[in-house]
Amino acid sequence: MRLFFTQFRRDLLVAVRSRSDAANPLAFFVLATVLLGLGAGAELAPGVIWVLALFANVLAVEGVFRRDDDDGTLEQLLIHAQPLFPAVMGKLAAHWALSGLPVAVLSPVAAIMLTGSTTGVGVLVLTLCIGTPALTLLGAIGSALTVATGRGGLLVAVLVLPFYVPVLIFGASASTAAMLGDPVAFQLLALAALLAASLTAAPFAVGKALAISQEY
Amino acid sequence: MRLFFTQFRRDLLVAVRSRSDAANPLAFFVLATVLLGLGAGAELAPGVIWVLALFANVLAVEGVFRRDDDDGTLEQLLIHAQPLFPAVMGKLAAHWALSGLPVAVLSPVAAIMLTGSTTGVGVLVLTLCIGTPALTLLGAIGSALTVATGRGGLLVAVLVLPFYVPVLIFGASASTAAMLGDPVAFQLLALAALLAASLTAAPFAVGKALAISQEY
Amino acid sequence: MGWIKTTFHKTGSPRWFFTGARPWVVGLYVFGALLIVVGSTWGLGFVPPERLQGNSVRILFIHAPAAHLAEAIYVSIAIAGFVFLVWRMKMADMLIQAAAPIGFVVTVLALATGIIWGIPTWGTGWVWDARTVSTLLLAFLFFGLVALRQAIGREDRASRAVALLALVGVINIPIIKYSVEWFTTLHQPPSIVIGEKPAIAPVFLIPLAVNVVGFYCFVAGVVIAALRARIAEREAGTQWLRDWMSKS
Amino acid sequence: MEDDLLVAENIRCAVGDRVLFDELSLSLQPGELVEIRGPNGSGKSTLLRCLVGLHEPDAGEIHRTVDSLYVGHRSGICGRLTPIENLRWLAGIAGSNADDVSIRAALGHVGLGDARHDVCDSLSAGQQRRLTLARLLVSPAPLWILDEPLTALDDDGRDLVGDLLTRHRTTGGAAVCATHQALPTVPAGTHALTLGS
Amino acid sequence: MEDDLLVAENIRCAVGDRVLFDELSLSLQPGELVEIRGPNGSGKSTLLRCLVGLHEPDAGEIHRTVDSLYVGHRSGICGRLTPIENLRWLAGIAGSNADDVSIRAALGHVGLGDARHDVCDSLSAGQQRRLTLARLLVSPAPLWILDEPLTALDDDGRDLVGDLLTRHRTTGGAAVCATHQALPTVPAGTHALTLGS
Ligand code: HEM
Ligand SMILES: Nc1ncnc2c1ncn2[C@@H]1O[C@H](COP(=O)(O)OP(=O)(O)OP(=O)(O)O)[C@@H](O)[C@H]1O
Ligand SMILES: Nc1ncnc2c1ncn2[C@@H]1O[C@H](COP(=O)(O)OP(=O)(O)OP(=O)(O)O)[C@@H](O)[C@H]1O
Ligand SMILES: [Mg+2]
Ligand SMILES: [Mg+2]
Repeated sequence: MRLFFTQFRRDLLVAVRSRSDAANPLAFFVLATVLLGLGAGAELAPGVIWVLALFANVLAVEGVFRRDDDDGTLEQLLIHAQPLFPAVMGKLAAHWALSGLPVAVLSPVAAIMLTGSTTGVGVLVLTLCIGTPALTLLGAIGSALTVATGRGGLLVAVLVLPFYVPVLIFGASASTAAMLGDPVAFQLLALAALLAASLTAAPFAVGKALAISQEY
Repeated sequence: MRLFFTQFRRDLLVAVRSRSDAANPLAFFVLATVLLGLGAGAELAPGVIWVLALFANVLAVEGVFRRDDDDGTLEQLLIHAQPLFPAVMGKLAAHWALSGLPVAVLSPVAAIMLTGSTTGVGVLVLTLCIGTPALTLLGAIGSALTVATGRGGLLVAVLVLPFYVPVLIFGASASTAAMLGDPVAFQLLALAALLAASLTAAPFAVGKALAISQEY
Repeated sequence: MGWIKTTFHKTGSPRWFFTGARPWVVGLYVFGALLIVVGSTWGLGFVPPERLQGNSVRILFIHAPAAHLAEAIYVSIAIAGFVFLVWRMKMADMLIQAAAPIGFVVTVLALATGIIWGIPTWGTGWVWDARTVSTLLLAFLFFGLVALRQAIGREDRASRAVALLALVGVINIPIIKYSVEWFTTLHQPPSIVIGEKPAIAPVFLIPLAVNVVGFYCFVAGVVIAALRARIAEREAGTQWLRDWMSKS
Repeated sequence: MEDDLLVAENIRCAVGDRVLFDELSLSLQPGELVEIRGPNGSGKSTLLRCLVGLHEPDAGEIHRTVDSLYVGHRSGICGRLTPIENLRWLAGIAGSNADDVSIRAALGHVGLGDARHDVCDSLSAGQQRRLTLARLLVSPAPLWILDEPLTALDDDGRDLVGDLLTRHRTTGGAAVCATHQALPTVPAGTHALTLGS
Repeated sequence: MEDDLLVAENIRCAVGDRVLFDELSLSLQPGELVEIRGPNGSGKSTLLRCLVGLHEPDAGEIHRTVDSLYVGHRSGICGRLTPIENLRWLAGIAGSNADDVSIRAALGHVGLGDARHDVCDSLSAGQQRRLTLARLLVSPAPLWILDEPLTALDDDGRDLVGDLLTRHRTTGGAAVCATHQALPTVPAGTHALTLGS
């Protein structure tokens, strides 16, 4: 737990220091909403909001280890953090708190702007709260795998797309169903199961990928 | 011209060396099409494709100067390239050739996937060919302004959003109009005017911003 | 012409401004607050409910002044950006720094009141039309100015980058304005046309005008106060500031 | 031996076809210092990264019995944070219980007392290197692995490194150090290992 | 004087409240070398960045009459490209007409003949620094501004820098050099300038 909190606190601090960075996933979400609203105009399905939240998440997560690798703090983390697992979790938790969480909180506004309706907004927020941490965890695997390439960027998005799809499907279909007044229990359960699975598997995959990234 | 081509060739080479990076804007475009198709399901307006092209472009352009700043090659460029203007243009041309152009070329496929129709696809490609270089130029201003922050990322997107919107509006409305069989000459003219304006103004703003970025 | 030069130089001097502007802050606060109280009490308490919109119309008295003011603030910032880039006048930079967050807040206020108003009248909080979109973009322009400065950190470098952005942003304003307006005419017109000036009855217009002037004065006071705070921060440790502190 | 802090047995690293070193064995006892020397590109950094566990040798084995601190070519400093915050984080993940007082003392010791609240991005090259030295003070570990610790340091900084090493070794620590410049003080128990010649 | 390659008059730089240097004047004639010394954080790099035009001094003026080459703390090397490609690009933007033969010769001269087709990311720290030296050979300029050119170099590399400087000066060039280590050869016409003491 000490490792978790040390890392969590540090990453929040770094984000706060670069204040606008912290607001960025959220800003992207707002921006994407605006652009889609402008470009597409007509009323859109609530699933689109899920897609936007997913973009905001993956675009933020792709760089989660990059700066640390560049300045060598990742090296230090790998050497010192024993076990690595809680430190990675701390890092990802801080990351989610600044990307997934605010997007989930603000999603009602986007929903109203794009779909022009407030029905099912509660379910939308709920699915985002369950789904985005899973996305962060899965995205972190891709991010860690591409650290060594010194790039990442959209490559991460491409790598982890297959992992995102299930999350997206259940999240989007729950939101759509809720808007139509259909039951959503099954999708929510599926999302929760996906979250549980990624919580158990992802940190280890990330740790392994990070260790590999330092070799040449 | 020598400066232009030296820089153009170098940047293409760097992109080819990092192969997946070069394919990335395109990959993002495809991926976003897939995700939107999955998440939103129903048939979407052609404006959505313009929005996706815009995202692919801005996400690529945000880092166009960052690596050069990190490794100090930007420093060298500022010292040696006299005048700076053609070198900046060479850089942006290489960048567009790998982000805007392939997306424009591939957009018919996305249009068919998302809208289920082929009407007006020619106009869509044409608007993208005129509009995406303008986006690259405008995005480069934001990118240059944020070089000094060592971050960029979504901050760039937020900074230049107001600049993108006019391009998006004319591009999307032309594509929509073409799909409905309406005349599009006015929008195309407006797009061309925006491109001309950004071609004249952007390189100087970029040069100025880059010079500022090296001070502290 | 001499006096123009003198005024320019004086306004350009943080010291002159800092010491000279204090009475203005108080005056603008008091005068602005007074007008806002009068206008709002009038508007909220004594204006009859509107025929179509009922009591929800009362939000107009905050919404319209805020929207007007936001635009005015951006124009002043852009001018300051130009002045800073050309003459390197520190005061212009400090003005941008002081006014940008205030502009952002005012724009958000206009947006928020618009959304709140839209829910009962339009049946939705948001429509995609020229006014709403250009207001939203204005908010982004303000946000960008604040975010960029924060992101750069180092003062001199940030100042010039932000001034450049403010200047490039102003070229953009007419482009936004036109394109966004064409955009609505290219699409079908919005289902409800926002009330335009002639359509407003005098009962609404007078308290509205009072409130607009009140907002302008009050926010001018806020901006000047913020500017003085910046000056105090930047000039901390200079002899004149210490003298002034000990005097007052 | 029993009290070996680190043992490397017959390790081998190659890049492509080129073998950097092979059959290299090394052991470190308290108080020892191994100086790794060799021309540019001979594999010094690679060896150190093997010793600290960041890189896996192509053959051979490495046994580490104690914690180690590593200062590499990359600084391991987050440029957005201040020196204090950087050290606090490091102490946290390394599980040392350095409090703010000892962190401040360490910063004073390496000459960053005045700069302790500046963000590290605004420190000069040498000041950043000095911060990497402060790491050696806040989370004590018996084994130091230093890659060109004298880089960017002024004369005073060079003496500082000498002092640190001497003190470390007299208190039972050991160090491996890759360097091109002669280290300031070379007491008994210093071995040199030359690569690629 | 007429043939000054660079004149700096009364320049001043400050970070926040701290003045790094003030009323600093400097002029360089062909054959001269100015060595800038001073403790870490005293403003050496800042001064060099002013001289080459990357940083604007807070006061004073700098007149540059000739082209200059700058080697800073950051390498100016793109890690994705090979040494040859990097030099080719530099020659292109600097407007020198170095062809591939002279680029190859320059690489051989700095000891990177074998590594000329590796991407620079896979070069060791010292090999990367050697590549920055090769820049000095491919795009000749009368004025060199070098920030700690000895960093990460082995003994052979240090001699190389000495040779390069001597040759440059005898052919009418001049250099400003910030360094913590003594430069290998110090012929006549070398001035030292010490900051922040
Ligand atoms: C988020 C939604 C809204 C935004 C962004 C917005 C924006 C604006 C702006 C920018 C102005 C100033 C126009 C100018 O300078 O001439 C304005 C004025 C005004 N708005 Fe809104 N508005 C919104 C919603 C509404 C709604 C829902 C109504 C009422 C149905 C409304 C009624 C008015 C009126 C009556 C004025 C004053 C007209 C004038 O002074 O010219 N607005 N609004
Ligand atoms: N990017 C920057 N932003 C803000 N301040 C900086 C920056 N770079 C350097 N400084 C400040 O300027 C001062 C001088 O830095 P400079 O890099 O010129 O020192 P230096 O003499 O080259 O030191 P070193 O020997 O460590 O390389 C430092 O104290 C540092 O605090
Ligand atoms: N990231 C990498 N990828 C591939 N090869 C590498 C990498 N880093 C180093 N090498 C190769 O390994 C060899 C040894 O590099 P190393 O960094 O260990 O040398 P070094 O002895 O530390 O040199 P220096 O004195 O220049 O620091 C080099 O020749 C280089 O080509
Ligand atoms: Mg090395
Ligand atoms: Mg320096």
